[in-house]
Amino acid sequence: METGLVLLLLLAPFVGFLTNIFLGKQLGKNASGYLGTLAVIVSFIVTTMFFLQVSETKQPITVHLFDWIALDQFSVNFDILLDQLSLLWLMFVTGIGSLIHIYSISYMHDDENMHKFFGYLNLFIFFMITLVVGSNLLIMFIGWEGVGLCSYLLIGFWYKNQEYNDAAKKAFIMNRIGDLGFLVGIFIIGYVFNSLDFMTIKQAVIAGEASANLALLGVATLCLFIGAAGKSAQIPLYTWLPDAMAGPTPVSALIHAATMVTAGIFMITRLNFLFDLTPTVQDIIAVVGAVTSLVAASIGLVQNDIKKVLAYSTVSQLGLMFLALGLGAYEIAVFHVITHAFFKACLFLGSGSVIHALHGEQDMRRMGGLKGVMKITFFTFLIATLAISGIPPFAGFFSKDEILMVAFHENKALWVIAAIASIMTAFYMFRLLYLTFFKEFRGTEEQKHHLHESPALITFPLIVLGILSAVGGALSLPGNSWLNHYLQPIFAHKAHAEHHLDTTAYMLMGIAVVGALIGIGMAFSKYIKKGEVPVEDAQITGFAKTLYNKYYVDETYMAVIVKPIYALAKFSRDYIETGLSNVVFGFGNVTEELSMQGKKLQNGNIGFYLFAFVFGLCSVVFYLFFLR
Amino acid sequence: MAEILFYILASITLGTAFLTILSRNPIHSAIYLVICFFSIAGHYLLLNAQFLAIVHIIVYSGAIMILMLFTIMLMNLNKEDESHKSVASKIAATIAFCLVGIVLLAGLLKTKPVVESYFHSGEDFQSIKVLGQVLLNEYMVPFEFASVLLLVAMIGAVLISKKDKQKEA
Amino acid sequence: METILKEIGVETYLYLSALLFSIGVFGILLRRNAIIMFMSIEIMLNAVNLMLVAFSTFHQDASGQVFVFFSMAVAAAEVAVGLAILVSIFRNHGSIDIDNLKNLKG
Amino acid sequence: MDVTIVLILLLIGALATYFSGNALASKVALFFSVAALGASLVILNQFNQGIDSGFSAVWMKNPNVLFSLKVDGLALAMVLLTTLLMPLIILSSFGNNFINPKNFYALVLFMAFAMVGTFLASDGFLYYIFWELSLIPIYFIALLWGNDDVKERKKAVIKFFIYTFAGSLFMLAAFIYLYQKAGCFQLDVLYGLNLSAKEEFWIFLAFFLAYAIKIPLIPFHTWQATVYQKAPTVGTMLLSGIMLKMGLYSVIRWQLPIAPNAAKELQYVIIGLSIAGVIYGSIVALKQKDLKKLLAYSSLAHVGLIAAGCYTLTVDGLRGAVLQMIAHGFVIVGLFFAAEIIYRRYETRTISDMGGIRQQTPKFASMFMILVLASVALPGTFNFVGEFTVLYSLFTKNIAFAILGGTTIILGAFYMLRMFQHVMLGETNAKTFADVTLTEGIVMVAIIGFLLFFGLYPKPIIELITPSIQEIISVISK
Repeated sequence: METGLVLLLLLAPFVGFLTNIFLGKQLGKNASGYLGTLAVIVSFIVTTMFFLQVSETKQPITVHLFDWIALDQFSVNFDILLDQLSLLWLMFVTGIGSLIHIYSISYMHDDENMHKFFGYLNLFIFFMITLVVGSNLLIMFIGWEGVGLCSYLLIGFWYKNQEYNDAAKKAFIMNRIGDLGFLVGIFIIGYVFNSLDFMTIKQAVIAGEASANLALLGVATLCLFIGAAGKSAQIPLYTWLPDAMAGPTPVSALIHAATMVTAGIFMITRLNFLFDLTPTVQDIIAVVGAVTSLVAASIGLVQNDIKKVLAYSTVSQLGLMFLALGLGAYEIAVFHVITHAFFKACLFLGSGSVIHALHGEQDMRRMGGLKGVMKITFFTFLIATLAISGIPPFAGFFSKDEILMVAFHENKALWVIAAIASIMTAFYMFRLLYLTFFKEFRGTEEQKHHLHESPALITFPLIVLGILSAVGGALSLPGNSWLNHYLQPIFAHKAHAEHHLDTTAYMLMGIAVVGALIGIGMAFSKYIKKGEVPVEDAQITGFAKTLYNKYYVDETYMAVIVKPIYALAKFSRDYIETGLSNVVFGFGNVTEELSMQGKKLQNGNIGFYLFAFVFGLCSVVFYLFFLR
Repeated sequence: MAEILFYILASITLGTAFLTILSRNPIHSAIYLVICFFSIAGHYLLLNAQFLAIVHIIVYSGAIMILMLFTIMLMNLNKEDESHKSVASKIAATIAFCLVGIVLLAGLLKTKPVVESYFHSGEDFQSIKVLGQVLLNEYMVPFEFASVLLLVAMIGAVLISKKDKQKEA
Repeated sequence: METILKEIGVETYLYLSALLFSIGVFGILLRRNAIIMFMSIEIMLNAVNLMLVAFSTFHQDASGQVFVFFSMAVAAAEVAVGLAILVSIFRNHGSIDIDNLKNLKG
Repeated sequence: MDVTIVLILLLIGALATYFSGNALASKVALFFSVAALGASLVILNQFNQGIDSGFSAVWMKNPNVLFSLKVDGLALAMVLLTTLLMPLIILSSFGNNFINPKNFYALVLFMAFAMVGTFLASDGFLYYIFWELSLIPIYFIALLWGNDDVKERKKAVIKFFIYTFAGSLFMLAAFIYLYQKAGCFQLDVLYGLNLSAKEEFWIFLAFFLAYAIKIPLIPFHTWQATVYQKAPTVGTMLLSGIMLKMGLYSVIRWQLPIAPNAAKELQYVIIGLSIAGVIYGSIVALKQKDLKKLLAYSSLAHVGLIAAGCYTLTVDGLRGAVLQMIAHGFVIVGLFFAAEIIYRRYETRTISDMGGIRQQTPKFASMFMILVLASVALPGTFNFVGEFTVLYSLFTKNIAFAILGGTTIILGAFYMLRMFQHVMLGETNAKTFADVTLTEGIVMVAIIGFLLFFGLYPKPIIELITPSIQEIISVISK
């Protein structure tokens, strides 16, 4: 029974994928859209059943499917583990997934390859489920790479545009850099524990078997963190995520904001017992997270592409989550993942709605004044923006506040960085809101003529996500956290001590809210009061230009890594290959040259041959008789 | 007695051999060679190999030399028309001759002389009868091969020297 | 008459045939007329034959003489074919001077 | 039924193909290749039941040579790889028009015969003969049915022939020396031979030269790319799919157990060399203009990793190497076939002349994509199973090996996706691209199906090869 349900959970999206890929064209657009959506909803329903069951029994469910890879010291089986963490993750993956599928039915309706789009989305959900429910690192790795593949396919969905294809390729390769780290981490863990199974490792850690190999485990967790940084777009592997906005907007919402990019956080949370053993790596994670959050937020301040702003905001928020992870506050990171999934999905879908209304326009300088026309979009967008800015009582406030609070207690410097990033977030999010929805419309007359509110299939997910963004904070209210209790069993150590609502806590909350309000106020004075519109690309100067060009990180990577590799490839192809080839031919040439010399002896002069013969004979006789 | 005979024959052999290679006229060479062959046949007789001596005269002096003479006459070579070789090659040839001669002789001189001198058991080993038996018993197969070889040589010679009809046509 | 070996020993025959052989070599190197070269080859062959017969008598073994037979057969065949080749060369080139025959030059 | 039936079927198949005439040749060849596949499946069944399907008979008294074929899991896996790929390779050529097809297909089957013989032979002399025998058909296939300018092709093919042949001669010398010591060429006897360290060193080196050229490892690889490019695609498939594996298989079967101490001494050097090949091959592949050449360099990179796995001398390393050999055999055949499918339509192998194919034939694009992904060892494909195992074994040797070898994950994705982007994606190509035909589809689907199925369920293959690998390891570590 359980096996059947698990298979249903896992395979429903896969069947959806197969049907859409092979029969999608025959089915027609609507049918393929609804079919794809249905597949995810089935998974969602099954997940809910399991979720309720596990919430009650508190017993994780494990299912053995089949044997997979056998190694000398241990073997890896294809097992499924449904525990509190994976079910929680599945809930919002399939839940938000369903909403975004619904949204896409309308959004992608005009695309000729809509059935493929749904096929890929289903495949993504399938791999995401695999990632989450795998009972060992290697199955997680299947999902891990699988979602990377889907990300590649969906970023490059409009494959006729080579720039999009470049973005897709970049995403895949950057992810693979992380994957190598992940793989090495897996090797070390397998080597140390002789198992890749989460439960087994956890038991071994609790039993203290790991203490002999702490240095090695430090390397392992560092490698795993590199993997997580690749997937979750942390410094130095974050540059793919903004480029990934080349994909259709629902993809950005689902993969590049709500679910896939949080896989790194999932993995670290899964292996929290290992990371707890290696505090140095935790420090690294915290610092990287904080710096990423600040850098990405600062870039987000000046971007004019609506999706790029959201992308940098995602990177920044992910940085905050890693900060929490690094500080050992896994449940807070998970909390922020969930709230972030709600409001960021809402923001992306809202921006998609705007882009849809403007027929593909993404530049905020060409928007404005949409508040009156697109009421639902605006309202949900406003809620999500308030949530991400950390205004109570919306969801983002609670999760972000907890992160800040932990940071404040652990390390003041990190707290300052995170707080600045939060203020910046408030600023650029409201900048986005003001530029898009307020003042006059700045696009062409024709666009203005066509402005309309999106259809119900688009607004429905917006409303649901808007509501969730508003009330999601209830999952983990300060002082009485349902989430902490729920997640307790998956942590090796006792969960991060809940903060009492003392004076410091209230003061910190106050500071956070005031900070957010300062950011909002700055945006208000700049874009509403003064009515400024960001200048055109060519006129951007000074530090803003550096920011606008993302600190030239892409260019640096290009110059320092990609170009030299290309140069090396070219050099190897043109010189080393020919050189080696010439060495081989050299043997042949030497032989040929020798024989050319030998050929001269063969001059056709019989007399000469006879002389040679006679001298040869004499020397043989001489040797035989006189030298031997 | 035999010793004197040997030295006379030996001097004829060597002298005519020299004359063969030195005379300008090929016909003269051929005739000197015939004399040389006869003297070799004489050596065979001295060694009591009568049958071989006769065969030698028949094959060499008879068949081979006649063939050569015919060829010379066929080609109309009976005049001294050989172009001069360069002096260098002549010197080289002489040096080579001396070298071969010295090396061979020196080699032979250096070998240990046969300790036991010749002892004749009196057994008959080289009469025609014995030879025939050896040839057709022990050396049966090579004998047959030799005959095949001669046949092939004959056919080959005919084929080679035949005028190419197609070419003429 | 085989007492000859008692009187002069087999070595003398060796020297004789060695000298004869050298003369053959000399002729081959000296002359360029193909027919004379053939004759030189015959001289060399005979030098060897002579030695074979001498040893045959010395060892009282007929095998040596049998070899001489075969050698003669080969010589006859060789001369027949060789002369035929010479004739056809002469027909094509108009001379049998070996210096003109350099078709096999590498 | 013993295993000679497979050899006999292939040999008779070659003859029958030759005598069946040009019209029937391809079908007769296909029939016999399928028959050989059936026979090897029967052998597999017998093997699983524990029946020994080996064969042994005295071939020569002096030297002491036996015609002996040994069937263990390892040899059987390689034989199955060959007999599975043969029908696919033959089927893949159905869209081509060769001159003299009877000669062509007869040579192809003969090649299969020689390769199967190489995998099965357990007598050094017999093995050597099969080893060299396989060189002859591929020489003619590449020379007579190849691409491009005849002169260039000749140069490349003769270089290939002489190069590999020269390498093999060192192996022959090693075998002769071993015969002097052992008095026979039997594998088991050679395994048990007590050689001094110096002897082992030289024998190891002689074997290494033969295998390094065949596999090929850098810097002995210069024949590879040009021959792959010049040979007809069937020849390229035979070379890359199976013949390379002869070298790797021989490392496991002959080189390591015969000279284990030298292997232990030199393993780090050779693993280093192999891994350098992985990185170098990947980097050179990046900037290739010719599709087949690019695939050739990718093959260089992959076999480098396999070789590195072999020389770890661990169960994991050897097992991963064998798994990866099989996986690579399939995927590279599929990729070369994809190149051929494009060539049939566009008559070009230059990547810059392609692009925009996906729009015209989404089916082919999907299949090609899956092959590309399998080639970069995406989890879920069979290649991942092999690559993971190999990398893990490298890790147990030294973490640096795993990291450096693991760059294939990154660089492989780099050049393969770059290739895919320029070949398949972009604005729709002006030239029409006819959809894949039935035979083309069958071959592609069969390969993809194999890779995906065993990617998720590699257990049967793992169980097949593991006992013999453990046996070899026990010989090595005696």
